[in-house]
Amino acid sequence: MKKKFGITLMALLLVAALGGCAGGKNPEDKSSEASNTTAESSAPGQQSVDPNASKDAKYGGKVVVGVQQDIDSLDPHKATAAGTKEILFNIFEGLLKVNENGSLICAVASDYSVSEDGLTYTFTLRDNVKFHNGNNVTAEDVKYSLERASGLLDGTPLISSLKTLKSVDIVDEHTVQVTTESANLELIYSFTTAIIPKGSGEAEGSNPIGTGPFSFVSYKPQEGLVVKKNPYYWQEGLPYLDEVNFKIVSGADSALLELKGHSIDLYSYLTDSQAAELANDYQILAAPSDALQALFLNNAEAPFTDVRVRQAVCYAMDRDLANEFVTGGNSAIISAPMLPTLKDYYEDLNGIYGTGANVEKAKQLLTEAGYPNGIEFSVKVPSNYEAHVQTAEVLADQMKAANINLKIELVDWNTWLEDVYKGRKYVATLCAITSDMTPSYLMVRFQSGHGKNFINFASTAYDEAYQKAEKSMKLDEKAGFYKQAEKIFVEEAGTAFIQDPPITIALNKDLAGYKFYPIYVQDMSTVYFTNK
Amino acid sequence: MKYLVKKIVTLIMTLFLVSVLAFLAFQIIPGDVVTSILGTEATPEREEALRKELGLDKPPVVRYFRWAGDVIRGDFGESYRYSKNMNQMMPVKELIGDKLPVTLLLAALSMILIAVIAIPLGVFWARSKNRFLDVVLNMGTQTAMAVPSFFLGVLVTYLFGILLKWFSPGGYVSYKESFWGCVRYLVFPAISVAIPKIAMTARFLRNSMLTESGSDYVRTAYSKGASERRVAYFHVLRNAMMPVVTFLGMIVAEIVAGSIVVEQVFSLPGIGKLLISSISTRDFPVVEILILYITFVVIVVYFLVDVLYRVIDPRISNK
Amino acid sequence: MIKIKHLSVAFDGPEVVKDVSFEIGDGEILGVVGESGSGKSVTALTLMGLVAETARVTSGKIYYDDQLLLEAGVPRNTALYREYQGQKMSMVFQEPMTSLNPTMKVGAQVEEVLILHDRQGSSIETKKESKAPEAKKGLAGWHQRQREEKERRKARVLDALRGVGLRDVERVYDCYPHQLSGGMRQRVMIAMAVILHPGLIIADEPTTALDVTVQNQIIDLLKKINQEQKNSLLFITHDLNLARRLCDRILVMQDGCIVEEGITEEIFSDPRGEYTKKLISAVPGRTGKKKSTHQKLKEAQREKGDGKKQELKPLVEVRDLNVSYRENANSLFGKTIKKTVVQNATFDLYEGEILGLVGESGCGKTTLSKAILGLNKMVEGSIIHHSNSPQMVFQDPYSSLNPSKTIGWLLQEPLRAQGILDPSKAMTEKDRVAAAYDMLHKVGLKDKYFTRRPSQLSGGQRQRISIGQALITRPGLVIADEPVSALDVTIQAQILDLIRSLQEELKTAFLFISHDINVIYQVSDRIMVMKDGRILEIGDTEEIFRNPKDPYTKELLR
Amino acid sequence: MKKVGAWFKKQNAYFLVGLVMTGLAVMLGILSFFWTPYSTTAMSAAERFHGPSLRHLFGTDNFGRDIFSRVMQGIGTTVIVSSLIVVISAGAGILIGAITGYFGGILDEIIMRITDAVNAFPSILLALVVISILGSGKQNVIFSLGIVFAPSYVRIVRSEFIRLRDADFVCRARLMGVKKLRILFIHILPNIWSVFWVSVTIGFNNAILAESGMSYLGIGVQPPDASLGKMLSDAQGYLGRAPWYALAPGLTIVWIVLGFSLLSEGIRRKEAGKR
Repeated sequence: MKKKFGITLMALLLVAALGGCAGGKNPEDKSSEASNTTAESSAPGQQSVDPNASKDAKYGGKVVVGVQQDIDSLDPHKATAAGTKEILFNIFEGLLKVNENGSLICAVASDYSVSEDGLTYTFTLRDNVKFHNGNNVTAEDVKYSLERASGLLDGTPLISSLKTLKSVDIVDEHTVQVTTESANLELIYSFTTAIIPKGSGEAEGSNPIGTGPFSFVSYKPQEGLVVKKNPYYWQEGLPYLDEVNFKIVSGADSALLELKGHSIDLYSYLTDSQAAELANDYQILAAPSDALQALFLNNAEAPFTDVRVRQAVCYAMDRDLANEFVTGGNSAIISAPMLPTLKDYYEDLNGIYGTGANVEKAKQLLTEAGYPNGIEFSVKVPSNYEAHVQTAEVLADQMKAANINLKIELVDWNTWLEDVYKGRKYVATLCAITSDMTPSYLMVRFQSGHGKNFINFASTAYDEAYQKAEKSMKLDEKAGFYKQAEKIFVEEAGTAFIQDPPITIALNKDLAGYKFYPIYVQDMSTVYFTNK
Repeated sequence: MKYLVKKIVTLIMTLFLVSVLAFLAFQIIPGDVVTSILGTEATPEREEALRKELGLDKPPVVRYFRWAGDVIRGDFGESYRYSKNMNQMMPVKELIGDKLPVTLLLAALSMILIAVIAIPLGVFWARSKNRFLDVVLNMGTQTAMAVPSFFLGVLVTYLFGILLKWFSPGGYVSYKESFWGCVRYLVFPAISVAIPKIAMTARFLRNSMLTESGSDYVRTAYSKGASERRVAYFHVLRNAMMPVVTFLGMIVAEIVAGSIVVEQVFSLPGIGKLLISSISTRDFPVVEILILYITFVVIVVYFLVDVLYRVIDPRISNK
Repeated sequence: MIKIKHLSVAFDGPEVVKDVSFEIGDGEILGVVGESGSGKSVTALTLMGLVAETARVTSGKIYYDDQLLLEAGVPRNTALYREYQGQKMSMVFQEPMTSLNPTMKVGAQVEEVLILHDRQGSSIETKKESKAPEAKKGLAGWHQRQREEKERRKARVLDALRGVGLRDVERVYDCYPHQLSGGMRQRVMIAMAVILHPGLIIADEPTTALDVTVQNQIIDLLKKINQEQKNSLLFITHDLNLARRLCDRILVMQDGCIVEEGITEEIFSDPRGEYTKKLISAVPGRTGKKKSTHQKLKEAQREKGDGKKQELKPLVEVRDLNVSYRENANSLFGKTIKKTVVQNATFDLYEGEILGLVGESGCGKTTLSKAILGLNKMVEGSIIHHSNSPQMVFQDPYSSLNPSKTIGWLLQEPLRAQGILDPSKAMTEKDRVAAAYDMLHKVGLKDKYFTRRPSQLSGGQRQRISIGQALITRPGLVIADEPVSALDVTIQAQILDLIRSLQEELKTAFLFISHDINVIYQVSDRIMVMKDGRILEIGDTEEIFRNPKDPYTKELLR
Repeated sequence: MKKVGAWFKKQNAYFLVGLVMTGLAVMLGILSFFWTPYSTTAMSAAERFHGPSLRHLFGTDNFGRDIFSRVMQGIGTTVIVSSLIVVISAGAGILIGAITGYFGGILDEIIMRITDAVNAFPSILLALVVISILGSGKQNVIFSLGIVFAPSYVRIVRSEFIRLRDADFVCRARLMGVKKLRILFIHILPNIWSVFWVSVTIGFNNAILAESGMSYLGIGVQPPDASLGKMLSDAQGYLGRAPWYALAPGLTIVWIVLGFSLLSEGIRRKEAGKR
């Protein structure tokens, strides 16, 4: 585990967050439901193939993957939409790469080390990694990519977490050294930033070229993006498929029709009832998602300025019912802003308000807060998310019992972004926020006055706990502070979290090898047609 | 000449009006392309950078006239939202040029279906003296006109796609890959577009023929010893088609402007679908050009119908 | 040649043709005279086999040269009829404007008769040709034969067009109907009817829609064809004078029955039936001496008894009036052309007179009248009005009353409008209703019509309401534009009587417009003759009739 | 068979059938304001996706709600919303069409250009504009769709007024000194009803369909309230599992529109018979 790194604090963090490049099996790894194997950490040049796969795996074939959102950019450094990153994951790789366990593995780099002060990162490049155009990846390319993404090239950082980079230096042909302004344990994740050929960001009309398992073939707005097998891929034996077509479908309803017509081989984000409808024709797989659904309450708007009213809402809410109706009971009920999959940091706080409805308690709190006749408020729901609309409908019906009347107001997504998320002009909204693998991602925003604190949550206790967690250099301690912050947040009833809905996918019965990731990507490199 | 000049001036005025309205609409509706692209990841710095990149930091009036100037020079600009490749956004011309054939093909197929079915049906109906059949056709066409278009689309998909498996829903084949494969798929959306229009056209033609049948010249034709069939096809139909041509022209304009609902249901990458998604992503350059295109098509098709009418109806052309 | 025996025809309701029997001899011209609804057209259409499908022949038989064409109770033999239609009998209709297919060239329409009936003839010729050594076989040969046949047919059509007195027949051949005048179209219709020299020609009011001068030409043409081709002619008309000029024998029909039958001159000299007498007397003739406007004025003064001398007061003074409108010469690229319709009109209209304005269609009479009412924008010259709120009565009784209102409402509306314009003249609801009933009686209608709608009234009744509506506010001037032209002769006479008597009573001045000089004579105190936008003559009625100065007036009076 | 045809003609069965169909639907819609067999919002996990039965005539939906009750409520909402859309657009159409048609001139030219522009303007964009100015809700959908549909009425009314403005009876009314507004709306207007009625029928049909289309954008009827269009679009996802969920509102729309079309055809035939 600690073979390569002498730095304890680094390792402590990495236990949860990083897999070392040459480490052994990670005891903390959770297995994803789709693949019952844990990836072997890959030594340079070593194969990393599902052992079960070799038996019936077949090379070749074309697969159509239904995706919901159109590509926002083909530039891996500029793309921001989750829906784009999910596809570009197959084309681009960074020095490091996330695996299905959420651990970091080496990709373009074969090894790396961090200086004791945490300010210098040294990456050793893997031999013979080739771009899709057949050129070898050189230190120059790595330097160019990192400088471009961090803004060292032209002053505008494209990836904001990299803006602390001070310099990228080529030590020798195979070694690149990166220095930063300040030490940050979570910075290592940013080295998943795509490595692209030197100068490709400027060249006129250049196609996206990366080092990923698939290479870019074509993209048509509204239709989709096609990729083909990268013959030079450094992980031998991967990928299996010859061609993957990421096809954009216009909506959940047409996706269902297309699935029924077998125009799509793989589709994620099924609703529970859609999954039930497809159960005969497809393999249905599910795993926890990276999204937390909540009834967000605007702490700066009456009646939610009063903590008792917020608590009343939490008590009155029947999360079990929402889970049952909307996700068929497959969600994880949550109360705090932390993904349950981040086990080290997650604290089960469902006991505070209970998962069912506590009508009496809710009524009592409302009366105390001066609302003996109950409250009525408008809930803005983005209309393109059917699951949220349905959840809102369930809650509206169920919370009436506690004299809490939700008036659902559907808004289009951009209006939601503008008015609710940015403008904070709302009383309550039902939506979800997504997380990445860092615990701070969700927690940072609830500090008083934070730019992303769209619920206007304000608690000095929370702020203190969070800041301690952020500064802490010890995992246990860090986790402790995070948990403390979570508890404060839940007790203050900053917002009424509901559930972590599962990702449910439909997979062609002839396909296997699909891996779920704790982040939002579709890794097609391990998917193969079975011999059946 | 004056007629033509007047029409062109009218067209330009309308296009200008429409473009201003669309621009104003974009000023009013919440959210812009920057919010749309950055989503919940937005930070003020990034927003500003993106805004600058897209030229959205200029005052609205400047932006409008800069845009209008470009359009007049034939430069339709680039989409805010869709990339062509890693470093370049998709030019609106290319984007629409890519989607337009789908819509046009769908329109052509629908029009063929309408013409091939509605005209014989209308003639048959007008000539039929069977009252029961009249009731059946009347009720049938009324029903066809009463079905909501997206319900019809779903029904067609369900019936032909899922139950009969004559086509695979969503399995649209690009016209670039295989023209006939594309046509084969487009037949079914075309059916959905055509059914209510067939009903309308058949009813219209039938009524027009019945009206014409009462004309004096029909009596004259009979007095020459012409058979009923000859009178129907040779004399009545031609005159009855005159108003139907106008009606068909309106349908052409409607379909060529994009069948939003049908394109959505059948996942056709046509301009109707492009318009919807561009509105929801606030992709102003694309929406503007699409709206201008629709206006242009509607006005020009009406104009052509007018001209066609003058060509085929000797009474107007020589007056 | 034609025998019709006990023919009765009914539509949904009662029989419209009742037990009609008559014969037409070879080469005979038989006139059928009657008013609209008398069954004369239905009889002719039944004979032609063209009557609407809803009609049932309830009794009788029709023979053509001893061939039974039609028998009651037996469905019409359409195949047999098709043989006869166009070839052995043909028909000329009333409306030359609409009786030709508007989208087909004239030549093709005449040629269609040949195509439909030329089977025997052409097939024989074709056989001859195919025997000829130079005849080509196969498709090319077929094409050539087709071409030759077409050439031959065209030659025949051109001959026929020439035969009906059309000039420049090559051009006419390629014309669409709307490019021809009414008279030319009627000639084309006749050419179509006679091209195959049928034994019987039926002409259903062939001249009614035409101007007087053209009417005369068409009558002459029909006469000429009858003499040349020796075919029988069944001439249907409402106009006794026309029948008299053309026919050998006359049938008078009323309500589906033949009420009188005989040699033309006998019928006129010695009409037996009451109805025939009435018809003859209703024909506007030039009998009775007319008083001039001046005489009328003197009479009026005498009646009043005051010795004060009164001058003729002009109600409307028109001086050097030009009226024009813009026209798009060529629809697609055309410039607008200013077209002057009325030129240099100068005349006075006096109080209490009826000034008759006579002229053929398109001479500018309606334009002139609208200019006087101020309904026309492009006017030069001066019109001085001394009358208040002049009213108008139109030709078409169907479009001049608002179909969505009741008669009572329509009669009250002018009073209501007057009340709104001039509060001093406002009336109570009760007074208005009373006035409306009063006017209803004045125009000779019963109380029950008060609540009816125009669609429930006959043409004559509607015209009465129009007149009542025009007069109810007692205007100084009423312009009546062809108010009786769309009506039957007997109704015409009644309406003219009504106008005269109301005029006597109310002393309203009338500008009475008509194309029919006889109608004008009956009603007017003075007459004004117009042609091509110019006023040719103006003078007292008797004066004009006795002593027409202009040759055109003479032609009208022929 | 022939008898049926004859009966249709004689009795004007189009009118009767249309009346019965429309009447039944409207009655159910009105009834829903006072009573529905089940609550339209109460959910029940145990009763999800039950097929049509005596207990639930049209079955239940994904929340176990009684579809028949929701269809009843949906008829009420949809009929009211569509009727108001028609009233607004037809009203605007009459007003603008009458004035431009009768007077013509430069005003006519300007208004026709605006009409063209609105015609070509995507209704969704227009609706978004209206919503962002006025906020979402039923009344704003009615308002924005009212604007969207007005141009078609303007065209129809305008061309009818152009046809009638020179009619003899209008000319005579002018001579009588009848005021312009009175000529427009008392003299001419009643004569365009037969043409207008047909377009109202089509407009009503389109309004129902458009209202349902708008709900896809989250504009208009908000859940848990039911409107036929919203139900239909919600049900699309369950087409295979619970086809009755989509069929019930879909066929109800067909039923209402058909009934209304037949009714108007019957009225037209009656009118034609009178003349």
